[in-house]
Amino acid sequence: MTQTQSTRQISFIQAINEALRQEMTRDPDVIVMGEDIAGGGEREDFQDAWGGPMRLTKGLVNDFGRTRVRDTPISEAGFVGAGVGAAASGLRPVVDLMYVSFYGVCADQITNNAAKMHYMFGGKVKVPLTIMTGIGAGTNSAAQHSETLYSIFTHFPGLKCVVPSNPYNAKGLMTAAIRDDDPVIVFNNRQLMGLRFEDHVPEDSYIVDIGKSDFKTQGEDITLLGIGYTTRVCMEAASILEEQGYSVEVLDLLSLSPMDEDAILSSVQKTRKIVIVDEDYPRCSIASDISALVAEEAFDYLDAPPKRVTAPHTQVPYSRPLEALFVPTKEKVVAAALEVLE
Amino acid sequence: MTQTQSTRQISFIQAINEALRQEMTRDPDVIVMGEDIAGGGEREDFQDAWGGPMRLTKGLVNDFGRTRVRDTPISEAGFVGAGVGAAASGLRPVVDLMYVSFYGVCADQITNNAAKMHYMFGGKVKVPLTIMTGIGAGTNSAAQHSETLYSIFTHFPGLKCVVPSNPYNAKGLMTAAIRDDDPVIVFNNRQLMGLRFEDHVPEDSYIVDIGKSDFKTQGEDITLLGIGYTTRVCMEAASILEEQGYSVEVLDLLSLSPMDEDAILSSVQKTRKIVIVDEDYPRCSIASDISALVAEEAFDYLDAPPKRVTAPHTQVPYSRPLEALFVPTKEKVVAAALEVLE
Amino acid sequence: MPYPELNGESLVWMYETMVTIRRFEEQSRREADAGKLRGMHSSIGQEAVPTGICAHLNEKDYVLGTHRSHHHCIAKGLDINEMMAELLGKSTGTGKGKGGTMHIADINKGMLGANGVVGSNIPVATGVALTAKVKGTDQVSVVFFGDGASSQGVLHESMNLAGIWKLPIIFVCENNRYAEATPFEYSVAGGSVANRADGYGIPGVTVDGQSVLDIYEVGKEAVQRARLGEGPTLIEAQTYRYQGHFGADDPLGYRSKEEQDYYMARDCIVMLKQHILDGGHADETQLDDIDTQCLEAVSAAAEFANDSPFPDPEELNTDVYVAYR
Amino acid sequence: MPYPELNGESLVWMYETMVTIRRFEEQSRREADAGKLRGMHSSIGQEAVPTGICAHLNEKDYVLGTHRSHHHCIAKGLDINEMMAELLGKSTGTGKGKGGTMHIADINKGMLGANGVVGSNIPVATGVALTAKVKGTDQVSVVFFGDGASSQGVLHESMNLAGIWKLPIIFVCENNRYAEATPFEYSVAGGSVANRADGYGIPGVTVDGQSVLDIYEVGKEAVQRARLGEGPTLIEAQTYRYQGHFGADDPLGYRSKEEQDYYMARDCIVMLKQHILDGGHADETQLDDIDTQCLEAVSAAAEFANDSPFPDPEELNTDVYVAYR
Ligand SMILES: Cc1ncc(C[n+]2csc(CCOP(=O)(O)OP(=O)(O)O)c2C)c(N)n1
Ligand SMILES: Cc1ncc(C[n+]2csc(CCOP(=O)(O)OP(=O)(O)O)c2C)c(N)n1
Ligand SMILES: [Mg+2]
Ligand SMILES: [Mg+2]
Repeated sequence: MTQTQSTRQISFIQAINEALRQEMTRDPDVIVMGEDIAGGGEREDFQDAWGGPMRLTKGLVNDFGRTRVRDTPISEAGFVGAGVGAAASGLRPVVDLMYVSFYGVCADQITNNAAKMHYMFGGKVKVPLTIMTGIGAGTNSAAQHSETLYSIFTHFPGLKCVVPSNPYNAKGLMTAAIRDDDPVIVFNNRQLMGLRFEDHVPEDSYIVDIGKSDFKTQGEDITLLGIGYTTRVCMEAASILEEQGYSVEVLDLLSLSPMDEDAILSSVQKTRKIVIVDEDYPRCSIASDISALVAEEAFDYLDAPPKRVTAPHTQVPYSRPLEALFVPTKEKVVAAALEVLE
Repeated sequence: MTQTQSTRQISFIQAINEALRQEMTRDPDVIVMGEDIAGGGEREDFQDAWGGPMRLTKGLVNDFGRTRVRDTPISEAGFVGAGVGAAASGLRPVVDLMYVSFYGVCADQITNNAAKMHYMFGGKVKVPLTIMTGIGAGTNSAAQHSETLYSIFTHFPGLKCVVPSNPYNAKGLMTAAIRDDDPVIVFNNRQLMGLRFEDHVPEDSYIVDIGKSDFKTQGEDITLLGIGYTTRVCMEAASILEEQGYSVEVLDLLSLSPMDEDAILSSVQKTRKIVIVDEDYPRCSIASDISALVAEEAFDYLDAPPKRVTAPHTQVPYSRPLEALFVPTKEKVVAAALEVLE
Repeated sequence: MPYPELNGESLVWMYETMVTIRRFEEQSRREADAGKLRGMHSSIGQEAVPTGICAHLNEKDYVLGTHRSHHHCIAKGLDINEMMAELLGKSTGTGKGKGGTMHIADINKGMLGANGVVGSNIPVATGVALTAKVKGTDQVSVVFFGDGASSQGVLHESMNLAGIWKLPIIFVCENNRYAEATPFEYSVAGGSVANRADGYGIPGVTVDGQSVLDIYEVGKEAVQRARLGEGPTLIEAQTYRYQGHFGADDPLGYRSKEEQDYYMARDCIVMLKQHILDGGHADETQLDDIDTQCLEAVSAAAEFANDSPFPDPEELNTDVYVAYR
Repeated sequence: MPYPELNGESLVWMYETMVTIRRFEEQSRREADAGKLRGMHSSIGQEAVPTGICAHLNEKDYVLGTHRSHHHCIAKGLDINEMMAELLGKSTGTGKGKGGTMHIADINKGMLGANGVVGSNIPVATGVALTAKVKGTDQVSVVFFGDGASSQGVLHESMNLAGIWKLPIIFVCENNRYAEATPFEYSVAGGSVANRADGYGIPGVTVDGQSVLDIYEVGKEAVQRARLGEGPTLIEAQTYRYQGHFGADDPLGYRSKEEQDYYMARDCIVMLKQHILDGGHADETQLDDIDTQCLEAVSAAAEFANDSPFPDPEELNTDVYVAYR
């Protein structure tokens, strides 16, 4: 996209903030809860002291008040569970789970309640809950604050999982998540947070469909599949490969559950080669899931086995030089692509 | 194995009980904790009232006393966490997490502490914790008491995951888990619990190596890979297929992390076809993990795409006729195998 | 419902409710014994607790329960035909047979579900109360849980949350003295669930769980507090389960005959009946008639359930999502 | 350590410990400002709490901490060279640089780890106390956590467990009045963490967290209780963090200058110094010497850390397991 007068660039954070604000304006049943999403507790003189640890919710409390923008104690099981109950009884809560690793203290509410109520109650109760959570390494935060983990949520029937990769789809997916009648988890990569991208972000409210992936580039020789942050890595790798004369198709997955299997398969049927790039741990992961899908459903089209570039089966290290080896890089993607191409 | 005089058959439950008793005898640092694993609280007149919900720990309190066999309140985060701390400070605790779905209230202790302490502390602290947990549908227990879920634990570096399929390996894997210096989760399928098998179970203590799978049958035409309960399903399917003239290799995975990749790959290199049979949910699962492994590492050997027979992407239903459709059956495995074979 | 005043009408409603529960549980046990369901947690002995509380609730108020929740459902006015059908896994059940005995719900009646994970519904109920607060209604959320569940961290988290937000919720601990085979006095440090409320600045009350009249009184106050926006209450009702934890187990393995006899001698139905007769709120014949009606209704429910079809196979994969893809 | 008596020696040890902590934190902030680490949680202002407690502990006793734990580590006797190296992600660090500022541990010194998940170490510490109980040693387990962490369910679960099992554990809440930007009075229903102990039948004590002498006293009693097998104690130490939550944030965004001034005027180091001088336990020169030594030790630690190598690349994949396959 060429940058014209009308191109509006905002950061990832602003995009999510805008989606929240627009949905709260549109629907009085939308509320937001989380630790320090306003900040300052209820002190009159310190409204909006924090605006969320990543500033995703900055300003909301001023516009919508403390009834709908609720600071919570550090009780994820308590307030995520409250989100489930609120959703089941008529609200559309957005709950901020600061970092995905904290799922550990509230997993029961997500996978045993939010995911299962609709089914267990015979389809008669809906749980229109949105959980937003921060993922990803690269910020020197060590093993408990840098995981990706969307694979384990994708494992569970009853949940929807989306992973935006830029401000445009961050806004559209957030909006879609809030309007969706099922529980949706929005995984926001922390390395993307402060970034602006070339993409135009319309001011008006819009939806990016849950379950649809996005072709960033069209190509003939190889498919690079990215998720969130790794879509960026794939784009960089694609440039390098294109300089070397290859025609590269970059597919941005966006939704893990439901997953756009058609797009993946049709791309592979064309290019006959795929490198799946993912920052989550490798075992029982979305990368293996896609690799298996491709192997089973596009077997006869493949010129080479599907290839995965993922984090290693290790914790996220604190030390920066080690951490740099943890996250997939364009160099690793290029190397993997060349292996497949040759 | 032909049943001789010396063949000793005990149930799955007895096998685990025996492993616990032998390890407690051998090593005074082994303790067991869980809800009603003795029962009766500390009432003198009601010792061993329960012996574990599945009777896995029956009799232990009489032999080893309440200091080492500890009933817990219903506080999984509390007592699994206590297991982590006890393990890190010199005991070898075995903690009973009654059903795997209850991971939801204690996941933090398992994946953020048990799994990560060794790494975060530079290898200087060990966490020789064993968690045993019940898995699997087929008992009319509905969505919150019938999950399998070992895939999500396999996802995490730092954890070891084993799934016994019969009393012999149940005893040997339990023994190995307790002696292992890393945190190990033993997933026991509830449908196997009360069963006896043909296999001889030695009275003496022994180990089944963590990380090794077991070839139940050797064959040339196709590999059927089973895990725990589904190994049984694979064996039944193999009989049917053999009646139809096929030579079937059944591989019992036993360990999911570490996983015996060599055995899987060498089997597939021979048979050139594989059906992976698993009761866990299909997405981001051990089945996809194995399928991806095979696709990537044995691509050139495969005559047909790897095939998965798994639970569907749905909750475990309560109603029995529906539940029967949830769990993989020999009929489904045979059908999948024939598809691959033809 | 609701019955703001304790009078003939409300007493009779409570009697009928409690008898219905007991007959229902006797019937479900028979169905279980006949192999038609497994692992069913009977509420016999505990009928008074939800009855005394639900007397103050209307259909817009919410109740959330546990693995042992048939009595909560009946007290909240659920259709026993649909309940029994759910127990048998039939398509006519409250959850089309997909949820079963531990997951009965009926949102139209304000029953937002039994829950098989111990303690798990406590924060969910807190969220339901939050909805009432945000929407500015006078709805009340009631969550029942056991003495065993009091050891789950979510109770603490939820009392704290409800405390700071002054939510219209009532935490009702049915202390039936056992969690499976673990006696209350072993598992609850300090010896009281109700006392823990103090630490959260909210009222904690202990009440005789066999006296529906006592429960009615504390329930009245708690519901009033909630409706007036004064915040949560924790009630510990001391009660007793007559049968084993899930049926197949023999409770005499972990408790004495004397103890059982002591509690059963204070049966909630017998005591209420005596009160009604003593006060002349109804006579023996009227109560006998109610007994007969309850029995007939439960028999009819069993017939309905047994005659109902199982769900179609495709139901396995529906209701996982409202919409997927 | 341990210092059973409050005398010149123990007072000087406490002074030295607290000054070391402060200098260490000032240095780590400089390293952070120089871009060598991110998001470091300073313990300046809270030095007295672990110091007064750890005075009673020996190397066989255990301490477990939080995301904000440098002070716990120093009070427990960890090597500040290795600590600073860990902060900079160096191979000479306590965790070979793999854990970092939120995960410092040294099992040989009885520091079983800082922990980045709020509240998460509370049950772990309970398990450590269980080991002491099962092995019959007189070891004590101390877990530090914040006012924010008091809202996590695991505190409740662990107090209950420690209560029924009479475990030798001390739960120390460092109430520094804020969890990130959330004031204590907003998030803690009932207004007191210490009061919650009552509900578990264990002693709960509130103590001035700026007075290391007061902390020393309550610590003494709690450690004694634990060693004698009398069970757990909950201590709420009222303290204050001088800097922002993780450094980059400005605390004046959520608290007043007056409030800050009030607490900083009661600085724990200044108060202890005055006490030492007033009591003639040491003179100005001796304390000045200690100040100099602490500063030099911290400078040396910074030099050590900066001069140390980063871990080798293969370290990425080691220490995930003791043995895999
Ligand atoms: C988190 C969790 N842990 C364990 C169980 C297994 N379990 C089911 S009921 C029960 C006992 C519950 O006791 P209580 O809360 O007193 O309720 P009661 O059965 O007495 O009604 C246990 C341990 C569970 N369902 N969920
Ligand atoms: C389970 C969990 N939730 C949220 C966070 C993010 N977080 C880190 S520190 C903190 C505040 C902790 O407050 P407090 O317990 O009072 O400790 P303090 O920072 O004041 O020392 C929060 C919310 C976390 N690390 N873990
Ligand atoms: Mg009970
Ligand atoms: Mg604090």
